[in-house]
Amino acid sequence: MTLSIFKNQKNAPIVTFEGVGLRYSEGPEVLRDIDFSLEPGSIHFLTGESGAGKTSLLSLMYLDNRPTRGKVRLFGNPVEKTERKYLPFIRRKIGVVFQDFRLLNHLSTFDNVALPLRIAGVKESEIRKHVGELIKWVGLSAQINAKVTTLSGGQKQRVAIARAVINRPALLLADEPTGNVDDELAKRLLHLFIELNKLGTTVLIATHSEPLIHHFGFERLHLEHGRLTHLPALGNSLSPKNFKTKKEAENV
Amino acid sequence: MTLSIFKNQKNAPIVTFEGVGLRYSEGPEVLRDIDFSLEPGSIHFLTGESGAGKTSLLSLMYLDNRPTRGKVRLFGNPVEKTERKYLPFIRRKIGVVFQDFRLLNHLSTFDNVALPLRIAGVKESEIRKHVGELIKWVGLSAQINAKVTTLSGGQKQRVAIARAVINRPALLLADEPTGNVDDELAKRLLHLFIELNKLGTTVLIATHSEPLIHHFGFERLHLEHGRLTHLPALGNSLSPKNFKTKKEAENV
Amino acid sequence: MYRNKSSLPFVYDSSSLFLPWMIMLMIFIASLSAAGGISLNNTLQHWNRAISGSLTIQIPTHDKSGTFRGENVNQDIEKTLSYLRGQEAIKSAKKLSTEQMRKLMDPWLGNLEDFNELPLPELIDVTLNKEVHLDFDSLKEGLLKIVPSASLDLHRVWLERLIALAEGVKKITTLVLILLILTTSLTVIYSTRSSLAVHKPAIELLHMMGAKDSYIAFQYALRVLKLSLLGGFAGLGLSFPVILTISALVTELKGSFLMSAPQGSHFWSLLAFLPFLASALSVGTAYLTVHKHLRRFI
Amino acid sequence: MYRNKSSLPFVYDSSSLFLPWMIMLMIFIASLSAAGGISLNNTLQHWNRAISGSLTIQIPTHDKSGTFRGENVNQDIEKTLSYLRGQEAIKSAKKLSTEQMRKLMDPWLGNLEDFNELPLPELIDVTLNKEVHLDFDSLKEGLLKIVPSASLDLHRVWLERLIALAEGVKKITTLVLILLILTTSLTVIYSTRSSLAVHKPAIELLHMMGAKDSYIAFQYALRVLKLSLLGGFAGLGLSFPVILTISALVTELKGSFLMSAPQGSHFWSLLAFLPFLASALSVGTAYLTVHKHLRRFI
Ligand SMILES: Nc1ncnc2c1ncn2[C@@H]1O[C@H](COP(=O)(O)OP(=O)(O)OP(=O)(O)O)[C@@H](O)[C@H]1O
Ligand SMILES: Nc1ncnc2c1ncn2[C@@H]1O[C@H](COP(=O)(O)OP(=O)(O)OP(=O)(O)O)[C@@H](O)[C@H]1O
Ligand SMILES: [Mg+2]
Ligand SMILES: [Mg+2]
Repeated sequence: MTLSIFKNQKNAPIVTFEGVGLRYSEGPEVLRDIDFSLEPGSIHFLTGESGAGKTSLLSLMYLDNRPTRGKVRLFGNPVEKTERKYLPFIRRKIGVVFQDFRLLNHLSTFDNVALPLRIAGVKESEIRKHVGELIKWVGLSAQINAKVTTLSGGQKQRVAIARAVINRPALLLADEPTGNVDDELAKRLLHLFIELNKLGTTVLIATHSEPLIHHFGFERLHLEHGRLTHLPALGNSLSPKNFKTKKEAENV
Repeated sequence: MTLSIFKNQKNAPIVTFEGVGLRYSEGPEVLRDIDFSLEPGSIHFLTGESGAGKTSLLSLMYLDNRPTRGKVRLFGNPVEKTERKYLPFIRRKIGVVFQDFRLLNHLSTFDNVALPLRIAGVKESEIRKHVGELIKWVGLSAQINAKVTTLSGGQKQRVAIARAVINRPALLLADEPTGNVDDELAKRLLHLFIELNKLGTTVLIATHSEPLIHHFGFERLHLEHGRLTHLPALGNSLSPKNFKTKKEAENV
Repeated sequence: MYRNKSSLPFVYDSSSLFLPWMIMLMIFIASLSAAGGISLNNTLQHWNRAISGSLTIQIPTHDKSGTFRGENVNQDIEKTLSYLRGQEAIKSAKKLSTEQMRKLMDPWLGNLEDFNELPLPELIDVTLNKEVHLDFDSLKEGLLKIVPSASLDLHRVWLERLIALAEGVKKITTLVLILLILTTSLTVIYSTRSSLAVHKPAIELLHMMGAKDSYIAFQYALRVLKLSLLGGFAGLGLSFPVILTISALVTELKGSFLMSAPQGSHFWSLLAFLPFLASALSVGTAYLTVHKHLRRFI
Repeated sequence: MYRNKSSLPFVYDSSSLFLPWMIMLMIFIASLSAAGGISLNNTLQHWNRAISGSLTIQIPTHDKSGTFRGENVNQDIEKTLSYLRGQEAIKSAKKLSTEQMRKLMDPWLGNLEDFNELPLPELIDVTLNKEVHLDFDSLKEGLLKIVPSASLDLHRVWLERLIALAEGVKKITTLVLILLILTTSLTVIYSTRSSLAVHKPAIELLHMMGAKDSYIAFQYALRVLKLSLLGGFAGLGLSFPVILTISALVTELKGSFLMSAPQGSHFWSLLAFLPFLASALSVGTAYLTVHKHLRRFI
């Protein structure tokens, strides 16, 4: 459903930043002169030390902040020119794993994961099918009806991941999605993103985990004091090209 | 101040668990037959996969939960027999880094770190001195007066760490204290714990980070489905014995 | 589009707990005030009718020593009537029959069995011409020149004072009602705002997942609707027995004191309408407050 | 020990916003009720004194045709007095002087200039023996056998009814006051509880860092103190002009209608005391609520 809109503009970049800067009310610019674009179907890591601006950069893409200068385009639309009433529809095409999870504490695992579908008005019967399956995939079947406050740190993180991918977003932004799980589980979860990427989703993953960066070796956007550099892939077992080729093969 | 109380009982174990089990209201036991003790001045990692019960085990030590069976002793006192009015004084000897930080969002970095001292009634002039120094150590001087809601994920984690160590606790419990920072910073932060350990603090660090476990190679308490095993140190650069020897040398 | 399971954690709201109490109190006081106000208003109408547009003149039937004045009385009445009919400000004037007098004095003297035993003065009822201003003092002076024994308007003085008191009470009742409405609105606004502040993280999250403003505002409005209807009917239920009791007491006095209790289906349906009015006020306020607040988000 | 920077984020509390409004309303209504209640109470005392323990008997001075009855009157008075003095239920009985009569009738007939011109009956004032029950009907029967022209107790009937109404109003005022106190307490309890729920994470944190219950309860109590004093004095300020206005109106009526306005330093200091009373109530309630709640934590 969301993908159909996306396919119409298949060839345009999903995200474009042109000379973007961001400063919070008082204080210095935390992002400076950011220029880049994400091609449809690409998958990247976003790296940089603590406080470099990774979350800030992602927040410009999930529309939690507006740039203080420069231009941001999402799916070809310049964000600052889009009328407020159309924003919900753009937002529904973006899946986000927040660094601090942001689960709704009064709801169960199931209801948290189902939230994006309910907001988008999907039928309850379909919701039940898809949500159950995904929760099983992230290993939380036993906790499906538990309130999220009773979950462990790693379990919450997995709920956050499941919620971000449940409606097959056209753009997936994951902020430190594996900080609370061990490397094995982290790899399993990233494979979920790769699956989605194969179906056409553009993926950007902010992470500190060197084992993961080395293992997957996607191309990297690297932030240093608010400035962006584009680093090539690190030595790895799965080259990003593999995914692109697979995906492109499927799209044909 | 807190250390003086601790020193009186130098030879008794700081923490003792005897046949401890924990179950949350409904549901199965998440901890079973836990037997162990932490000697004064020891330093351990606590490992186990997501949902194994690490946070639950720590929560019994920082008195957020009571065991459903078995006995827990802190500083030699059986917890279940201690009168409620004495608990605050036991709690003030324990420093905790929570997995989800639990900072007070309406306060600044400084006020969050100063909180344990203020609760204990330390003079404001002393607070200013110590807190500023520690905040500098964790690299947050620039954010000292910022509200913690404006901090990045890794910055929040560092505030949580600073708050846990500010009053030189006799027992330090850290739950995934480096999930949001890169390995370099993580090592630097763990050195803070090691410094404290040298001064006599007993330390227990729950973590998923294999690079850290390998690098420091402390002895490990390992949880699997709620049961505890004691694993020997992994190959490492700093053996736990080193610290014990150093500390003991200083204490003499 | 709107699920029965709210995506906002209202459980932790103060508003869920105090709004019904607040509205209950409001409706209780409002319905008592309404009952009192209507009753007072009716009473005032009676009283005003009793003094405005009319005037009473007494001609004593006995002189100061208590001797019956006989034919002098009728002469004085004739003189008075012809004087009055010459005045522009006076529409008509006529002597009251014994029966009329009894009726008029009833409220002030009780159901006097031996009415005739009191040698009361003869009374002349004067209807004023409302279009012409009456100079009461010069009228009195003129009359006394002709009929020195006449006296004007015994009860007018204190009835006027009583009316002033009642008007004061009425104004205060209105003030209290206005205050109540203001307080309710402000309460709803503030509690909605603070609820929005408490739930800011949840609301931001819903927003970032593509929820429309109306989705969130609707959840608030629904919540406030339930709470205020609950409180409104509780308050109404509480006020009914009180109003019925006081009505019974007032009705007792009705005949003898010109008071009237509120009654009739008209009145009761006005009362039953109050909770809905309060709810509509609350819900509208909540909905608009949420919408206004959300517009600040991008 | 207690820093001026609260470690609890009260900013996000509904209670901070609505508590002052609530207390303001409470105090406004409470002080109006207090003024009204005191005034009513005084008035009732006057009225009750006017009917209880005493009884009035009339002996007409003129017969039905208006002729003065002369010596018959004095005979009737003597007969009546001796009859009454023989009754166990009656303590004393004496004829009223003209001056006393004028005083007694004043409130009901206004400041009648030509009092003597009304050939009113003679009045006998009877003081009842409170320890013995009076059988009013048999007393009347017995008296009428001896003095057929006597009549008993003219205004007692409607004065009793007026008293019943006033008593009803008084009861309702008391009810409203009790409701207000209950509502305030419940409001404070509930808002404190919900505030504790909202701040549960922060409170648990403070606890785990070794804060004592009193540290947290004190912060709440302080907060509630400030808020309720603010609201209380606002409400008091609002009620003062209203009370003064209505007092002036009542005082006007005092002479002629046996009413009395509340006044004196006693009354005003009672009013000034209300906000402190409400604050003490709120603060105590908040402190205890927090303590009771915290005892559930380990
Ligand atoms: N709302 C805000 N107001 C003011 N400053 C902010 C705000 N959010 C972030 N900052 C500042 O912007 C800088 C970048 O923050 P950001 O969260 O983007 O870092 P990050 O790269 O995600 O770090 P981490 O890896 O620790 O999560 C930090 O110095 C932070 O203090
Ligand atoms: N308050 C609670 N009520 C019910 N169940 C709980 C509660 N807290 C934790 N659990 C359950 O207990 C189990 C252990 O949780 P715990 O938080 O101790 O795991 P953990 O080892 O810390 O995991 P992680 O590494 O993911 O943080 C989990 O299955 C979790 O769902
Ligand atoms: Mg971040
Ligand atoms: Mg955990």
